[in-house]
Amino acid sequence: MIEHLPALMVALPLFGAFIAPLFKKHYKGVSIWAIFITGISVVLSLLLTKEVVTNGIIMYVFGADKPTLVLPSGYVVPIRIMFEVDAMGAFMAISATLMSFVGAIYSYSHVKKDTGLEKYYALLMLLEAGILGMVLTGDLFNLFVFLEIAGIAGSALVGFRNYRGEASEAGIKYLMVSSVASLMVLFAVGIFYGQYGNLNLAYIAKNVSFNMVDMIALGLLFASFAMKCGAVPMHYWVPDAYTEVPAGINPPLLVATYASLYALFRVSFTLFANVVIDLARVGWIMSILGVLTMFIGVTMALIQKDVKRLMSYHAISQTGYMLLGVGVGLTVLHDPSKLAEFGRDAMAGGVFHIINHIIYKSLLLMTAGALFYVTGTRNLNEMGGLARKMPITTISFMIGAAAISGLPPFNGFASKFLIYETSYRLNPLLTVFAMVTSVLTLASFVKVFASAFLGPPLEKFENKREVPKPMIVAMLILAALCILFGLFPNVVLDKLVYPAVDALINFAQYHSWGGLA
Amino acid sequence: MNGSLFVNFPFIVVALLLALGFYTIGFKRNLIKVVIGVEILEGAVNMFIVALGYVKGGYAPIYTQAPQEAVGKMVLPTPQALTLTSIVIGVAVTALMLAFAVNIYRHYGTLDVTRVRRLRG
Amino acid sequence: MTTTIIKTTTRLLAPLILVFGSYIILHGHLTPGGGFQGGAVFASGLILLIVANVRDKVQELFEKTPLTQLESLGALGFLGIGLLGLMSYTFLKNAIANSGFLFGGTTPQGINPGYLNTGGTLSYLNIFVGTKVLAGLTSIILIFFLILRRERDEW
Amino acid sequence: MSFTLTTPSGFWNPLFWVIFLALFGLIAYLIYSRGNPSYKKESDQVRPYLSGNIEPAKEKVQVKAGDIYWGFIEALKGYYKILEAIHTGDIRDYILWYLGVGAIVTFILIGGV
Repeated sequence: MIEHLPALMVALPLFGAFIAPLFKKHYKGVSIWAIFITGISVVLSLLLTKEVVTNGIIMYVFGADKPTLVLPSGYVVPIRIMFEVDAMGAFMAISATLMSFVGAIYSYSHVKKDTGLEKYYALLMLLEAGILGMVLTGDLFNLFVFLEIAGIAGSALVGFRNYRGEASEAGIKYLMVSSVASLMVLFAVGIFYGQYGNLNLAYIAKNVSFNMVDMIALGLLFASFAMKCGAVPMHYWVPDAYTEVPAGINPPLLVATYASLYALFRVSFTLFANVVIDLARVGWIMSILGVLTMFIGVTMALIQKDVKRLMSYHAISQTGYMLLGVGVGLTVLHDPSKLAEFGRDAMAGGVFHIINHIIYKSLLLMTAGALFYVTGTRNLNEMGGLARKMPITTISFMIGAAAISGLPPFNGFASKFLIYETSYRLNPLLTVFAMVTSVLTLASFVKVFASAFLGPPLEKFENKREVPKPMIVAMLILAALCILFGLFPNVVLDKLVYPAVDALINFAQYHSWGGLA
Repeated sequence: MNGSLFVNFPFIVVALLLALGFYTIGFKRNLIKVVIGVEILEGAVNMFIVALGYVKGGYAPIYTQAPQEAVGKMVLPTPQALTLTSIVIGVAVTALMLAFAVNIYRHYGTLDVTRVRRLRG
Repeated sequence: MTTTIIKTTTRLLAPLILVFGSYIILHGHLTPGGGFQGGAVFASGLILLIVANVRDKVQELFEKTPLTQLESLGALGFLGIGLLGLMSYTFLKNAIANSGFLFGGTTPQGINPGYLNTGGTLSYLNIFVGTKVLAGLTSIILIFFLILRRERDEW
Repeated sequence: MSFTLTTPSGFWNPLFWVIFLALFGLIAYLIYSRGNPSYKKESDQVRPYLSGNIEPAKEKVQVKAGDIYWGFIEALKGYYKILEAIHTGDIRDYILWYLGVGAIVTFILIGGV
C-alpha cells in the first residue's frame, strides 16, 4: 500500500470533506470526524516523508497499470497526470497535515457557538486536500486546479462568519486576489503548453528554452505566486483574510499561503533551474522582495491596534525571511563553491523558517483567537490584565513571541541565525535589514504582551476564565513543538530540511522523474 | 504560424479581453462589475487555451460516427479538457463571489468598492 | 416574475431539457459532453422550474429534496470509483473497461456507431459528476433565489 | 547522537545554552541576594503615591496599546504617512499593484535591465 500513499494523501481529506455534510446538525460528531481524518492524514504524511527521505523521489501516475509507469512503452512524453513527491513536497505535506490537525482540535470549542459547522469542517478538509495536492503534484495544470481549490475553500472559510460584514469583505478580497493570481498561472501554463505540448513539470523543465515567451511566463508565475504568498507590495489581502478567519482555520490558511511560496520555489528552482545567467537575477529579485517584505510588514505591524491584524502583518514580515534565505541560495545556485560555502545553508535557513514560522505564528494567532474568545474583542486598547485570568494562554503567547523574535532556545532562533550568517556573505545590507526587523518584531510583541496580558486586572474581565481544554491542548502542542525545534534544531535540519534543500538543488533528479526515465 | 493577421486573430482578441478584464477590475466602482471583470479575464484565458489547441485540418477526437478521413488526423483534446476544468472552477468562483457580494450589500448597504473598505491600514 | 408566458414555456420545455441533460450525462463517453455539461443542462431545467414558481412553493418543495446528500453522494461515488483502481492498479485506473460488467462491454477500435455499454469507469464517473453538478448548481441558484425573493418582500 | 548544529561561522548546542543559563542565573541571584530587603507586603509601600490624591480607576491609568511607542511613530511620521496612503483597503488597488509588480518583474526577466 505504501506506493499508493501520494494518492491516498489527497483522497483521504476529500473523503472526509464529502462525508462531513452528511452529519447535518450533529456538530459534535462532525468535529470529532474532522479531528479523526486530519489525525490519520498526519500519520500518512509522516509515512510518506520517511519513505521519500530514505528512498528518494516517489512517482505516482494516475490511471496507469503501475504507479511508476511514467513513460508507457512507445511514448517519449508522459501522457498522464502524475504526482511527483520529493523531500520538499513531503516537508510541506507534513506542515499541512499537522496544522490542519491542530486547527481541527482548536476549532472543536472555538467555533462551537456558530451554525453551519458541517460545512466549516468540510471546507477545512477541502483546504487541506487543496494544499496537499499543490505540494505533491508534478503537473502544472494540476497545480492550478489545486491552487484554485485551496483558494475557494480558504476564502469560503474567511467569510464563514457571515453575520459580520467584514468577514464577507475579507472573503471577497481573498477570493478576488486568489482567482486573478490563479488565472494568470493558468495563462502561463497555457504558454508552456503551446510551446512544448505537455503539462508535466519535469518534461517542460527538461525542454525549456528560455526565449522571451518563457520569460514572460516565468514573470507571470513569479508575480502570481508572490502575490499569493503575501510579498510586499501585494500583501494587502493577508491582514484582511487572517484577521477575519476563525482562529482555528489560521494554521491551515498559513500553510496555504506557504504552499504558494513552495510553488514559487518549485517554479524558480525546478522549472527554470537550467538557465544560468538569469537565475541570479531571479534570486536577486527574490531577495530584494524579501527585504522589502520583512521591513514594511514589521513597520506596519508596530502601529496596529487589532491583535490579529498585528500578527498578520508579522506573518508578512516573516515571509520576507524565507524569500531572503531561499533567494540568497538561488542567486548562487550555479556557483558550486559559493553554494557549498553558504548557499545551501541559506536555503536551509529559508526552508526551516517555513515550518518554524507556521508553528509559532499559528500558536500566536491561536492565542489571539483565545483572547477574542474570552474578551469578545480584538482591540488591544480594550484589553489588559489578562495574565492572571488566562495563565496557559499567557505562557503560550510568551513562547510564541520569543520564538518569532528569534530568542534562543526557541525555534525561530536557529533559522534566523542561518539566514543572518548566510545573507551577510552575499550582501551585508540584507543582514542589517533582517536584524532591524527582528528587533522591531520583539518590540511589537512586547507591546501586545504589555497591553493585553500585563497591567492591573480590569473590572470588566472580573469573571472571565481560561479557554476550554481543546483550545489549550492545541496551543500546548504547538508550544511544545516550538521548544523542541528550538532545542534540537540540528535533528530537524538533518531529517527534514536538508533533504528538502537538496531536493531543490539537485533538480536533475526531479527532471528525470527520480531516475525512472 | 505564418504570421498573418488571420492566424493570430484569436490571440489579438485574447490580448484585448485581458486588457478589458484588468480595466474592469481596476477602474469600475461597482463590486458586481469587478466580479464581471474577473469573469472576462477567465474568458480570455480560456479562449487562449482553446486557440492554442486549434490545428488546421484536424478533426474533433470523437470516434463515434466520425467521417472516414478523420482517422489519423484527430487533435489532442487536452486544451479542451483544461478549458472545461477551468470553466467548472470559474462557476464555483463566481457563485462564491456573488454570494459574498450579496452579504456585503446586506451589511454595508452599498456595493461601491470605495466604501467597502472597513478593513484597511 | 411569473407570467403566463413563462409558465407555459416552462411546462413545455422543462421535461425536454431534463431528458436532454440525462442524455448528455449518459452518452458522455461517446459524444461531446459528459458529467459537468449534462449536469449543468439538467440543473438549468430545474432552475427554470424554480424561477417559474412562487417562492413559498419552491421552498416547500426543495426543503424535502436532499440536494446536499446528492452532492456528497456524487463526490463520494467519484472517489469510490477512483479507489476501485487501487485493486492491483493505480488510482483512477479504468478497471471496469472490457470486464463484462455494466458499461464494461468490449470497446471497438476505430470509427464506430457508438455503443452505450462501453467506457468502463468513465460512464460511472460521468454519472456521479453529473449528480454532483446538478445538485450543486441547483442549490446555488436556489439559495440566491430564496435570498433575493425574501429581500424583495422585505423592501 | 550529537545535538550540535554547525552553521557557516558558529554553532549551537542546547547543553551550552543550559550551562550559560545556569551561570547567568547564578550571577543574577548573587546580585539579588546583596540587595536591601526593606520591601514589605500588605503595607502602604505597595500603594501608589500620587501627591496625596486618590488613586483613579484601574481602567484610566492603564497604558493603552495605541500609546505604546508613541515617540517612535511620531518620529517616523513621514514614513507612516506614505504607508497609510498605500494601504487603501480598496480591492481594485490590490489587483493594480499586482499588475504593476508583474510588469516590472517580467520587464527585468526578459532582459530590460
